[in-house]
Amino acid sequence: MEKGNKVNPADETRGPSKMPEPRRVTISELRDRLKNGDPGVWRSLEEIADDEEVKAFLDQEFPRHTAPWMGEMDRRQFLRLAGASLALAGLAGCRIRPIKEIVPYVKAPENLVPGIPKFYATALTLGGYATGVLVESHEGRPTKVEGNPEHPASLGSTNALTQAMILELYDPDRSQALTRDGRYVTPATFESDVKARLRRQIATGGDGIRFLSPSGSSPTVERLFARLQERYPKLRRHYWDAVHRDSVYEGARLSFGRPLEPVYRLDRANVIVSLDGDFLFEGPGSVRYSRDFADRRRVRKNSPAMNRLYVVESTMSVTGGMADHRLALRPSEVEAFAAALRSAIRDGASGSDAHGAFLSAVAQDLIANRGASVVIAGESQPAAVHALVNEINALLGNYGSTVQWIEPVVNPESRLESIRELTADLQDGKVEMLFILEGNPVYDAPVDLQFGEAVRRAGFSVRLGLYEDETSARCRYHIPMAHELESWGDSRAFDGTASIQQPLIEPLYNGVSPIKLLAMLLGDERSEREIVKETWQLAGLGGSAFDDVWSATLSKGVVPNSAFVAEDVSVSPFTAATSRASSSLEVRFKPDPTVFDGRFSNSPWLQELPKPFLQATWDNVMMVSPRTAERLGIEIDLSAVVVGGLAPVAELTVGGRKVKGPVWIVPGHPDDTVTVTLGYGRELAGRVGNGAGFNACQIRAQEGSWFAPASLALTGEKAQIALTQHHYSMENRGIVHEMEIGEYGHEEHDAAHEEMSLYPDREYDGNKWAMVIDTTLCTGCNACVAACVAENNIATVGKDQVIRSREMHWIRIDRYFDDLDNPRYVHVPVPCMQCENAPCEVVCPVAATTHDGEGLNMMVYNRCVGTRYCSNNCPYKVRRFNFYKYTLYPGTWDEETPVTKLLRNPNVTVRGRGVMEKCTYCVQRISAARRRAKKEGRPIRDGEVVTACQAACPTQAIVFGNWNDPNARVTAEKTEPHHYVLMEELNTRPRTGYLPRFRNPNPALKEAR
Amino acid sequence: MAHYPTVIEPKLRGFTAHYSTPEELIEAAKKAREVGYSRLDALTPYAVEGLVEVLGQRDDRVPKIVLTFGVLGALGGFALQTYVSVFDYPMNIGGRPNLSWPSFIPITFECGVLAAALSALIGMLMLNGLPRPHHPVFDAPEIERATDDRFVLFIESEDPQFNAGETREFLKGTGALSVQEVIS
Amino acid sequence: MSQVVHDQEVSDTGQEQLISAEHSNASLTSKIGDIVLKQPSPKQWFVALGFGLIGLSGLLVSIAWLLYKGVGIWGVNIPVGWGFAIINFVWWIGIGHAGTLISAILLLMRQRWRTSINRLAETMTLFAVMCAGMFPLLHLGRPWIFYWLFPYPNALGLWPNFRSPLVWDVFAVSTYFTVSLVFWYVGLIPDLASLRDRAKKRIVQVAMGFLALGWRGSASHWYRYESAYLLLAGLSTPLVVSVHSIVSFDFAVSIIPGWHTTIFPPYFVAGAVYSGFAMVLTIVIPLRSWYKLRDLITIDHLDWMARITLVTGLIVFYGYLTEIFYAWYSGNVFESFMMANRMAGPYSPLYWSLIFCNGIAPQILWWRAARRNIIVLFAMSLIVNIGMWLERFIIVVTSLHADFMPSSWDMYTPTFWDILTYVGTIGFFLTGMVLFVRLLPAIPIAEMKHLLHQKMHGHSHEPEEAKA
Amino acid sequence: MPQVFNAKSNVLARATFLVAGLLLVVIILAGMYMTPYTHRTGIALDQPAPFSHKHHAKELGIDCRYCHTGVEEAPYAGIPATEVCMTCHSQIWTNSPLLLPVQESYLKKIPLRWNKVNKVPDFVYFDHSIHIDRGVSCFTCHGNVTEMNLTFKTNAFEMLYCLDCHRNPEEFLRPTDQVFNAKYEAPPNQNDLGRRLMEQHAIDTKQLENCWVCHR
Repeated sequence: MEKGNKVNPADETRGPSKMPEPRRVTISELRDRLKNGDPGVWRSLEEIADDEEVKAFLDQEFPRHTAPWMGEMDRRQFLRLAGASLALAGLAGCRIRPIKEIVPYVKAPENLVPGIPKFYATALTLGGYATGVLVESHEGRPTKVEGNPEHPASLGSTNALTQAMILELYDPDRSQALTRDGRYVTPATFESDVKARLRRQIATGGDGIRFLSPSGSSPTVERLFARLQERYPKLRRHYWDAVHRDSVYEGARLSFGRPLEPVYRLDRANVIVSLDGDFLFEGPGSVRYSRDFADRRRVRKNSPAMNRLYVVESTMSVTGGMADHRLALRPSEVEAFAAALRSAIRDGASGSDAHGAFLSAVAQDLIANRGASVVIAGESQPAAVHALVNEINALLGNYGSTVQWIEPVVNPESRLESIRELTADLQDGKVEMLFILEGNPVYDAPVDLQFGEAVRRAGFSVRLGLYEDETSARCRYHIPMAHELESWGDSRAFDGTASIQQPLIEPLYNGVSPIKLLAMLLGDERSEREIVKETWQLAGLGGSAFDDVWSATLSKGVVPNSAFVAEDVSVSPFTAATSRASSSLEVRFKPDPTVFDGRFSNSPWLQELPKPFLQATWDNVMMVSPRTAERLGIEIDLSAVVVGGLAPVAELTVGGRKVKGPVWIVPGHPDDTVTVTLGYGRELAGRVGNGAGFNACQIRAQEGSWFAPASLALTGEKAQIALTQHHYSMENRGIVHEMEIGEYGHEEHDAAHEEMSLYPDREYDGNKWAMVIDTTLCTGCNACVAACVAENNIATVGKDQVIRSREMHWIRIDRYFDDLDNPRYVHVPVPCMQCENAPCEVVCPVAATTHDGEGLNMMVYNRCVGTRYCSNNCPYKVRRFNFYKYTLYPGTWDEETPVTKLLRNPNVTVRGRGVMEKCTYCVQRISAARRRAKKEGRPIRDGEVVTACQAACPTQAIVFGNWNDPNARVTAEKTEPHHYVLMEELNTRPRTGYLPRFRNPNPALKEAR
Repeated sequence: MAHYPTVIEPKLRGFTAHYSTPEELIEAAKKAREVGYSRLDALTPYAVEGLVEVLGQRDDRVPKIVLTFGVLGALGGFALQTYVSVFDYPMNIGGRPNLSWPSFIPITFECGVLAAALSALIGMLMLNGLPRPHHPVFDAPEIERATDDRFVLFIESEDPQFNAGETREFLKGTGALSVQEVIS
Repeated sequence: MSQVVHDQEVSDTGQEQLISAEHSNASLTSKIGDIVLKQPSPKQWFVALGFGLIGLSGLLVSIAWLLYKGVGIWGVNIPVGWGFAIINFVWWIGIGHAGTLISAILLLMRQRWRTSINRLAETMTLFAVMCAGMFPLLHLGRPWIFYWLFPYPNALGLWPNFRSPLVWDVFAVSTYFTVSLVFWYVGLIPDLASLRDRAKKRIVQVAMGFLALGWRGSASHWYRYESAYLLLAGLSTPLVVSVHSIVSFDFAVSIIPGWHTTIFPPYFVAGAVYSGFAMVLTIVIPLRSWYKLRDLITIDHLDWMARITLVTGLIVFYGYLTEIFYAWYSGNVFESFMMANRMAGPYSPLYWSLIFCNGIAPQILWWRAARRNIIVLFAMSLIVNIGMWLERFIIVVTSLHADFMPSSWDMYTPTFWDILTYVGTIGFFLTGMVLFVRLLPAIPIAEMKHLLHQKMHGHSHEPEEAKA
Repeated sequence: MPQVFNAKSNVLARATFLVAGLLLVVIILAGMYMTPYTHRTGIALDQPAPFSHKHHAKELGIDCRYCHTGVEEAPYAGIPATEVCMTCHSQIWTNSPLLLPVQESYLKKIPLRWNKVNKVPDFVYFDHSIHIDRGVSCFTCHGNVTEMNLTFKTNAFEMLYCLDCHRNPEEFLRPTDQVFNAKYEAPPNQNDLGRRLMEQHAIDTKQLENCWVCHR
């Protein structure tokens, strides 16, 4: 049997814990670390044990810096050192039962019990803003990211990107050695070179030294820079983020005279108005905002009320999809709307313009909710809009209640200004030493700066990055950067709360953290850990009791009360005249919902995540509204029985610059607007990201870095995009029950008409697992999908296979809309329904899928022969089939990449070719909980088993538990008056149920929607 | 059915008489019986109705065998399914009861038919004493026409009434086309 | 032995001619026997064999590639988990039904016109079932553990799930194959004996002799033989019906709209006979001209088969109409969408050509002239074969590609390998048939003699019930 | 001439049929009873060092848990690290040639590479700790290792083997304090005892037969 199924849990998932790493610490030093039993260094414990062995292997097998790509080396390592986790070395043989080896430690690491996962608190950052996470580690292999409940930006949840960062850690395409002009050199070479040059800079006070980096919030990095500044007073720092927040800070300057950072308290808001702000999905704190937003929207017996959301936006965003009332405007029209809204609220002037009814309704609603309302402007809108919004919030007396202003968490300097100056200096040859830390400016800097060319002008350039990418190609030196999960550090969340980042594993690819690099430039020989620790000691953390507080902080993941305090602000009214809306077609830039600004281009998980509203994978497209499409003669029939992914290719021209890409129709998108997402068209992203999509940065100039006048013309070509959903109407099948809040409680759902079976019912005493999903709360953000992929070793299959409708996601988010021009969207997460009368089980010829005593619909992979009959007979089509050996690294069918094996969850079988698979309610977690409970001689507690999707969900729309437990949350949800199951008439008796999609429309706007 | 020793030293085994139509054969066979010959056999290219009755060799055991095995097969099939899904490893499959007998009907039926069919083949062969590639009568001259266009009556030397001279004469008397010695 | 070869169409004298008058027992033996023993094969035979072998090698290649890469090389996906493999399976198994039906049911009904074509039909059954049997095996994700579908004691303590129609299939198809094989072989024994006795070459004698089991046509043997043969026929008749009913359960037992229908068993059986007879025609028409058998497989035989084809065709068409009626009458949203989607959806062209092939075209057989026109008949048989394949395509694909969850709807498009595998099995089938014709008597000799005898003597020995 | 075969062939012909029939049965049965052989039960594999459980566990009376540390809390029982061996063998038998590999491993810090004796089949998730906790003794599955000079496997861990106990635990359970006791003798009333223990541990055989107890 194994022969057919080479990938078996033995040699795949119970893989080794050991990674090759260079010797970086002396045994004696590590011993000391052990002595003071610092929990912070738990991670290095078993590395200590094996350091010598690893070194032995490395030395005898490979010279250090000669392996361009260490996949092969990892594999050998893997085989030799397997067993440090008491697993079998994967000597997959063709013999019936080969003798396998078992390799114990030489010296057992303390406090590590093989087979028992450990969780460590750290933080992961995006755009400089931290999200606190707990990382699951099996024998030293980090395998899964969970949100940290203690952390304000997470509260236990994460978004899809955070989930995928664990894959980024293992990505075999990450750069793996230090190079000069593309050739491998030893770190020593680099060190002497750079130090010599720095010495020469002393004379000029470092006038020629420039640093360029994206937003960062690390106090330690700031401290090190301060120290550099002392030594080189004229040293200059520059910032660039493709997804920058210039307008936020500029708006604050206009309103308060200084750059400030807004923090919203949505849990206090009855009415929320968003002006092009996607606060539920993008930007700092979006996960937290989703939670607060949802808590005021959760319609239950005890609280049958919900907040109201108005969205005025220039694209189709996740937040827009949640709106009770939505107005789609061209980007440049939003400013006028904001101004009108301001005057409507200030002078009660009823809006006279096109959207008068809408506007005055919004204004009234806001006024009626003074202090309990909030208006949010998006970072893509100009400073004027932010200034206007700041004024509106002030007029509504929202400051202090729903809106707070704090000191900026990241440097508020204008990114556009900053990179403009740097480019100028480069062109004037003023830059002698250029350090580019992280980011990828050559790829995403404003195209008209021609930054790539400018970099070549630098006398000496160093790039620190995870990948040897477009930017590295233009620099003298490339230094592999350590992943956040590989290095010490610290960072702040959207509200200023600080976290210490601790490494979960020694750098896989000899990476160096920014801190380490800066320390080196300073000639500071200490370990990163010591430096970070020092930062906080100096910051006076815990005062005299520092050591205790420090360890506590590490284990908790949050620096106690480090959040910034709200500033008192007084708003100066916005007087400047508002700019006119342009009349032409406009292009709207947007960070991509999955690969963001391109930093995740090489992440197969994210590439294969269906983009909200598009359900497209592996590509970015030009989104237009149905009317615009009609005007341009684009023929895509979204109402077809099966909508194929064949998209017309168009050429988008902005300021004379052109880019070609597929066009797709998105109902609800504003007319005469084209939305393009950043992050695609990469050339040096890696095997996965290269060549996917088109590069929007090629038409993104300094002027209109968020939106600009443009023109669109069809080229006549067609391009195939990989959709995961091909039909968007529910066909009146009641898949989502849509209701208005007013209807709550009426026409109680009767459980009478259920006894429809000739057969007697099966009894489920003991645990009775069930799930309820609240469609009112689902924003369609895909966090659950990503979490499921990470937890269950789900394979990615590549664009080609997605086109052939073979994606493997166990939980998917179906999206339906009711109308092309003024659509209302609904999102339905669909995992396995775990039917009590499961149609799939009856038809399986080998009883590979059966029911257990707790009502779980079990799928036994190693029994499956692959008839696919179960999938045919599944009304919900939640089963997934391994048509090929999908465990091979995505996109490349010919080679296996062992390092990715280390990522796998050892408690979930890795499915081989020809096997059916599906959602299991995370049975491995249930099983673990059951064993724990049994040993403690008690029943499983409510909330003890949390499925991966449930844990990740930012809005906590998913509830899972024991239906037989009267006090369980799930039982309460099941008794909600409007609880329903999909296609009840089939009498499959699903265990997964749904709550209807409630809306809270403004009576004044009923007909207008 | 006739019994022949498999020891081989050439000796007279009997006489074969050839006829061109089944009717003549039947006539001859009738006569032979009347005269009192008992160890007779008739070899024909296709089934001739009424011949066995004349020779007194009618045997109706085949249908009984088939019926028995058919029933046994069906019962066995149902028993297997019941044992497996009720006693050996009962499983909750799609909420069906362990003994979901309606689902067991098709296989029960197939098992019955299979057993019956095989028993028909094997039963028929065994009763006919086949396979029997070697047989003395195959040594008779022209016997190959018995599977072509001749209808052959065979009187064995084992027959108590058998007498080389008389028997040949008798057969000639029945209007046979030819009478041959069977020496094997 | 006179070397008679008279091959002219028997003159169309009002009463039916199932064998031309000039034949004698000897002429029959020589004429049929010599195809195997003496006659050199006509060149068409080599051409046919050539095509067969090409197809066969195609089959081998596609199987090798399939086992190496996995079912991913086919067009199947989620939601359409079954594609060509199951379509072809049902198509072949359907064709496999004419054989046993002709031999068994017509034997019981004392339909004397069956005699000269039954051996060909039975052989066709055997090869068709082999082709059919290949597909369920190949379409498995892990074909190398197909034997898990059989109940046998094992160290896992596991058994198949007897509630699954696929397990019913395993039993039905293997039983059907075994019984057909037995039936075919029993019928062959006496003819093998006459070939043994006729053969000149030692090797042929041994081969035939071995297979003939020492048959010598002893009266008592003939008696038991006849009763066994009749019993087998009696067993096969319900078997034929059960097998295709069970095949239809693969669909009817599921819950998919378009599959979950009570009409399926009868209309699948009818369809099977329908396609089976069509295939017999497709094979017999060229064969009788190549081997000059117009006097043994007469125009009346063809006429009879055409009539059966027409009748079963009408039943099948009725099946289609009831499906439409159900969809409307049930008022079930899934059913009605399914039907509408068949008629107007992306696959509608296939649906309408199916209606033409199986519903409209066969009506021509109402006319005697058409039934007795070789060209028309041959064309008709091909159309029916195509039509029946389309029927299975429509049933499998259109039902699955848009079933319950609109979000999961998607298209199914076959790949090169789907097609090659299908063509390959046709090659296999052709090769098998061609070789059979050359190596074994294609027309039952003994039975023909029996028929001849009855013809001469005005069926003097015909039992009463036959006349009634 | 129809007489194609000689007299012997009659016997031959019939024999052929019988043999063919029997063969089928034989193959299936072989499949069943070959299993233990293919699992190499009762065969001691060669190991880097000839470790004797008999000597250590019986003659010296060292408890299982001294070396197999994880067994009570983790899925894996644990193979002792070299240092565990060296705790004693740095003092005794220091110059025994048998111990060279161990010392070498310790000094060179290169792990010993034992051949795995007991292995559950692939796709099976087995947790030692829960079995120990419910009173399943080491010796129930591993045989009486305290009598083995060189360690070998006593049971083929095929599914049926596991099911035997999962279906009728009462026949095997011990009081939890006897789990590590090699000298323990099952009492005559084992089944009553077993049933009592099952109640005490709330062991539900219905659940123990569920696929997902072992396969995930």
